[in-house]
Amino acid sequence: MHDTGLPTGTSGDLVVDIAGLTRVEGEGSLRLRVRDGAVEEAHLEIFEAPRYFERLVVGRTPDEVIDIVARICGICPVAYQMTAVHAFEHGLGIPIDPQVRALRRLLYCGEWIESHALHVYLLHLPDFLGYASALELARDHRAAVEAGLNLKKAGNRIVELIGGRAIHPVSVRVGGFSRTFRKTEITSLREPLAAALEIALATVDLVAGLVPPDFQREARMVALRHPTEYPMNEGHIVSTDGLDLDPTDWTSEFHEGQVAWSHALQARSRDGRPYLLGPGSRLTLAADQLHPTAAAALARTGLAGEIRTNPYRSIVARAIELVDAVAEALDIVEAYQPPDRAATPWTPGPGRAAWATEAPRGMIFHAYQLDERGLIADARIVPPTSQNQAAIEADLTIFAPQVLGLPSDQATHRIEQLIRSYDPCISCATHFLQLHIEDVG
Amino acid sequence: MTLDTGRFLPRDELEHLFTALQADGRRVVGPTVVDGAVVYDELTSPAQLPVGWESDTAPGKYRLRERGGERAFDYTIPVTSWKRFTHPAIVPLTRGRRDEGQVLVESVVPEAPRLAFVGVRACEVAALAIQTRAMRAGPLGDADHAARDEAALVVAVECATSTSTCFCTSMGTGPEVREGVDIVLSELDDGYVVRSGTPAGARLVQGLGLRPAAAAETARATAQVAAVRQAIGDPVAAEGLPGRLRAALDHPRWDQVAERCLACANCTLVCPTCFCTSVAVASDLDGVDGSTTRTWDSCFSLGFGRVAGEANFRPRVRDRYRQWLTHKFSTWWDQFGSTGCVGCGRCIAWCPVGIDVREELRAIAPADAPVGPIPWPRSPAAGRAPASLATVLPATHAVATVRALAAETADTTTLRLACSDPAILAAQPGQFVMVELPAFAVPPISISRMLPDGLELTVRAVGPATSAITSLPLGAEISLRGPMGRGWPVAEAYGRDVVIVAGGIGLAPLRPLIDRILTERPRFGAVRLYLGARTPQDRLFVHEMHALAGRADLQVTEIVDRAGPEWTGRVGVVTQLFDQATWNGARVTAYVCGPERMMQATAATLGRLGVRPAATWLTLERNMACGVGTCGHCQLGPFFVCRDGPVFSLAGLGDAFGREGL
Amino acid sequence: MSSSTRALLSKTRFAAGMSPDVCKRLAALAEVADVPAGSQVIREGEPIAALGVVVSGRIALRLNVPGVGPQTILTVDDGDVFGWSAVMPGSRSTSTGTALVPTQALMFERERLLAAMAEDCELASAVYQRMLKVVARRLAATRVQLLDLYRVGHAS
Amino acid sequence: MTSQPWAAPVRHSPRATAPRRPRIGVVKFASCDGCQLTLLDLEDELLAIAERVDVVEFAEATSRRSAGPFDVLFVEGSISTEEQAEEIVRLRAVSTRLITIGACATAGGIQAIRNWFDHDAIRSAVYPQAEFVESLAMARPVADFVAVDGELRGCPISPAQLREFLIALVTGRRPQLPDEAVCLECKRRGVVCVAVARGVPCLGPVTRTGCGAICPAYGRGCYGCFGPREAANTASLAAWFSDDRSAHEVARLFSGFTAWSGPFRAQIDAHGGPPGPGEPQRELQDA
Repeated sequence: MHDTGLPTGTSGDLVVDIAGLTRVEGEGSLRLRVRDGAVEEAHLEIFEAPRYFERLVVGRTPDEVIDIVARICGICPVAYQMTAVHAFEHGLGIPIDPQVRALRRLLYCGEWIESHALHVYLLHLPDFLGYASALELARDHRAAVEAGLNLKKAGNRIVELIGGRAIHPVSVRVGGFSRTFRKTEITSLREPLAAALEIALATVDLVAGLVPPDFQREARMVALRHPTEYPMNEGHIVSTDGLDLDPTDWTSEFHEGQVAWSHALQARSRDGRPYLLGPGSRLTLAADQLHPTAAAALARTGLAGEIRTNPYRSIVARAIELVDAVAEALDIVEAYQPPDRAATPWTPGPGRAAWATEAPRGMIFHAYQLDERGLIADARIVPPTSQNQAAIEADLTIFAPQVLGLPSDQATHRIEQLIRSYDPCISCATHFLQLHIEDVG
Repeated sequence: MTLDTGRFLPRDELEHLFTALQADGRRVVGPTVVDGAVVYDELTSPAQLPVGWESDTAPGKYRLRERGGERAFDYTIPVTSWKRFTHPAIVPLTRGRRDEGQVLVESVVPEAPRLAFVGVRACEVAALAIQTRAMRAGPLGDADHAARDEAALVVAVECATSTSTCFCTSMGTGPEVREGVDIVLSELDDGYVVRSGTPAGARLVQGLGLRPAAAAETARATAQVAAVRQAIGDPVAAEGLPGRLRAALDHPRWDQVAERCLACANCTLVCPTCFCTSVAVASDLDGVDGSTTRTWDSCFSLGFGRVAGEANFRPRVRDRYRQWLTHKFSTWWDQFGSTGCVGCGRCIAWCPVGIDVREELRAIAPADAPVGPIPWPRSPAAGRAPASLATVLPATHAVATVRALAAETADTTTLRLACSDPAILAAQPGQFVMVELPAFAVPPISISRMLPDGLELTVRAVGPATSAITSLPLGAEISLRGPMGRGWPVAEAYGRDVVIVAGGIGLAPLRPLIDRILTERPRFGAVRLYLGARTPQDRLFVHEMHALAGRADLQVTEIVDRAGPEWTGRVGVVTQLFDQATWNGARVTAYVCGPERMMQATAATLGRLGVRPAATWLTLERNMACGVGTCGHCQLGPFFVCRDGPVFSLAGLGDAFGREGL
Repeated sequence: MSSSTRALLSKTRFAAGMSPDVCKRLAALAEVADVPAGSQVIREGEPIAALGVVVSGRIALRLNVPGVGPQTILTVDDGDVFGWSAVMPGSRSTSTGTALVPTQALMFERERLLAAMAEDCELASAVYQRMLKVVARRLAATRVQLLDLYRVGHAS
Repeated sequence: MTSQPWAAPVRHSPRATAPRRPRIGVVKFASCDGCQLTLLDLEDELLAIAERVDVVEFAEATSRRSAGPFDVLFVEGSISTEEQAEEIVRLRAVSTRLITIGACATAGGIQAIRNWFDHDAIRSAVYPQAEFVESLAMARPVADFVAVDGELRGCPISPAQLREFLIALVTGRRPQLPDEAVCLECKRRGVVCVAVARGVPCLGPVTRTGCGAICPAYGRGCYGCFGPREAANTASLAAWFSDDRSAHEVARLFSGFTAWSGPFRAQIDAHGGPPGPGEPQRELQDA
């Protein structure tokens, strides 16, 4: 499908047209303008049928919002629920039982494990080994794919137990959860997680051995940072160039703009600079907070530096975070003591509720205005992928020239692989990716 | 065995009773507070009892209140009923394997835990007994229920409180506990008056080494329950209710209650006596390993009355509500000789829109309403074939092998099966078998011929299961359970003329009857066979029937609903073959099988010709899922079609035949 | 030929219960028709010449269904009637009647029959009674046929 | 066909002759990807199923693409742009069986709430330059555009029901997808009814079963993500809710992920429309 039918081999004015990028969540398209072998402009075109969530939540109660925003993304619903629930609790000053917070983090770990295992084994790994899909990969490497599926399943087990189901869980409520959990329920996770930890560690060795395309660049990286834990539910917004921001103040540094070629709003710094979110950024900015087991695994790979400069190494970063999430989940399971009550009672009221958390794909920001009745008057939801868009375009501008000389299918594959390495959650932001390289030189 | 005189168990020694029960090798199940309600769950100590809690119920409302004090049983009826333990929501039925044409299906042997039910109220004691009668009424009885029922020990508690939804007094089931329990407790502020009702109970109580209860204590216990009776009063006029309900099948109130009823099935699921279930099928990806599971179902779900070809006997909510209410309070008497309602009031409290069964009964069958005319006989026996035709009990899952196949029509195939199972080989004309291919639903199929070494089934492919059965290759095996039901009463026609009317596939169940009549030909007078079919292409056993037509001792005429010019035979409806007949109806015994509406037309015509209803035999189709009268699907008024039928006499069915939505 | 028509008529179901007198007067109006298999006795939409009573044989009453061809909706056998609309003033045949086998029928020429019935009330009521029965029976049958009962349901 | 002398069967069982592996496609429209992700969440069966069917189109999982034909096409998402309206018609033409999966495809999804409101107002509220954004005035279920052969309900669909559907597909039996109320599953699980015991409003009695009664089991009322069941008597339930609730609160209860489905929509309309940005547009309610 990737053959353009156009003459190849003739230099310079090569035109490559790609039918579509696959193994990303959703669909979008990419347009490159090339002049004299240099990429003039790279546009990530995003044609998601808009669903207007910012308006759908208007008039709703905070608890309704938690159910609704999950539907923005079936791959990372917990990220949306966590960001919203923390925002409301912070905005309305609702204290949270430490065990409830621990369960929230356990739930989030579950989603990280599920999402990262999905991306590493089902979406990204086939690129490195030259397969069209994990299903085909399984014909030659069944054990590896099965291991990945078991790892993924362990993540789903957590979300199913605490949330009721793996996708769009139902238990997260403002103030806590809709029910309490007996210790025996939580400890039932011990065994699957112990097995998952073995797989996660093996995954690190597997992906660290993969040979990435040669590509170096210094990106401006942004992530949350927490004094005592690896960034997930909370933290300050920090960057590789010294930014340090309260998570509720996202808007003071960043802003969302719209571009003609996209249905997704593009976020940049107010000075127009793009920034990169995700596993690479978190490892670069918070590696010192990794769980010891994960820190050791990272050290073994000796790839901390490359993870920062070569986006193709993001698969290693995800593997490290898999170890971290599984190890943390195990610790939480061991330490769990049932809270006295499922949720802190609270009364609806007016105010501003904002928060940022770390979705598997990177920082996610929500801000809500609550009216006198405590209903949503206005909302701002900024998913990771719309923040990463500009950075991805920037990287493509640098990277594309390296592959323009290659036969079209190889060029395409390299570029697809690069875009995949950001794990764009296109269903949060975008649809169907199509690469046109238009040479105007 | 009635109860002995009481002994006294001090409150702080209740622990000892638990210990004694556990020492008896039993897990204790009793009341405890979960999620804001009292439920029955496994208990390890009396500390888990709902001490100091009382509950309030009203239509659609249940609230638990902390009232303090040390009494553990002042709550009223909890949402859970004991059927969760005697008749669990999900029970494995069979495991099956189908590999390279070889089939093995076996029943899953029930495992019955040794339980002690603590805190069983009078109405629940009655419910356990009623359900036991229901689950043992069939030709087989329900092995799983029997095992669980027998393994349980019952420690009852006499009610000291009541709530607005209680009406055990009207149904004659409480509040006093008089019999049918191993032990009964009456809770007083400082302890319990303990009486035993069985040797097992007596042994346990003896082991506690208790002093006899003082007269004052016994008196307080008696006064306490008497006060409860007083408080409840007599909200339902139960006397004569079965008859009044039977006479009210067309009451306008059914439509009014259907406007409020959600058909959500909660009333039936919380009911301690409702026993209806459905069978779910599961299999692996290759359809090699299959299993069937029995789950709680309800006459309120649409699928409950659905039969092959998507026809449904209870499409409207009105029909479903009427089925439930009349079954509980009326036809239950016909089926099991008792009320189906014990007056626990769960269906009132746990109805999401607060429909009050007592109110509906007052509106539909008030005390002063006329009783008759009774639309069907009080006892199903009247509808059954004579006792001489005792059902052969379906033994196990027999294996049969496909020896030959004949395509009868575009969608109907006759399978000739070799089978050595003695029960199946002893099948009577008109009986059916449950046909199981692992991974597929299990349809009831009438036997279309008995053979010395097997049988024939004539199957119309109307769904995946029947398609799979009719597509079996030669040599393939299937599993049969049967024979089920009551067949054609052949002896009824000795010395009389015989009229056989068949419509479409209805000829299949009549074929073994024809075979039998021919082997005993001299015992019968004139034998006339009237065959109807949709088109010439839809006729069954064409060669065979032509051969029969050639016989001097048999009259065979056929007719089709419609035909092209190539057809030189008769065209019209089957009744036109005999509606102007001159034979003497009084001498005739008639056997009829076909679509229900066709049988109605036939029955009417036969009646005009003087054939007596008691001599007119029909076979009905309903949703027969278990075949032995325990799943409840195939109910028709007072009858279980699978067990009391499928063959009925017109007289036996009475007004139940052809009544819409029944 | 009156005596033979009378003999034929009297043994038909149609004449059952008819007083010998009336039977005689009716038979006097009849003519015997021997219809070879395949030939038509009435035609859909055409004026009816005569009322027919089948003595022996079988006649198919058919409607032509565009695209499908002629469909037999009813067959009439010994003692049954065809062309009943003959006794209705100025009406036409509602179907086409074709003999499926060599058929013998008694034919009552329409004008003569109507004239006779106008004269003879006893005869008229005997004929009309029987016509009403025939029509009622066919209506009842048609209702059941309409339900197309054998189409659905019943796996066995 | 009159009865033949005893002969070999005309038809063959699925296992007697190995059938061609069915060509399966998975496509999406306006949705969150959660329902197609459920396929990948069948961790234990995924590879075994993949060996028994031919997954020819599933952009989220494989780079192999196909425009059809499909023996079975799973369609996720609601139709909310012109392009989608055209694409679904094309897909219907190349699909033997078209199965809609999830609340968006079967009922319009949460985004169908906008169907009650002024589209342009919503669009310009989210996008500074609304002219760049194209979408239809309403988000609607697939069945509003093409014939649908089957549906898996839910937001998201249930893995158990998807597993049952796929096993039934490859073994040739009818999938068991009951249309009864959530209450049956809830009571089978032994969950205490949150509506009766705690007065929590619950749509379970009028909602199609299949989820496993998750919400009541987790202490919440059912919010109807599987949509209305057969004979859903929403009028009676709404009347019961109205005893201690304002009309707006009653409408809110039905304004979930299947709000646009008939029986729920009827109660939303009867109680003043769903909560949302501004006043509901009356004329839209009859659409």
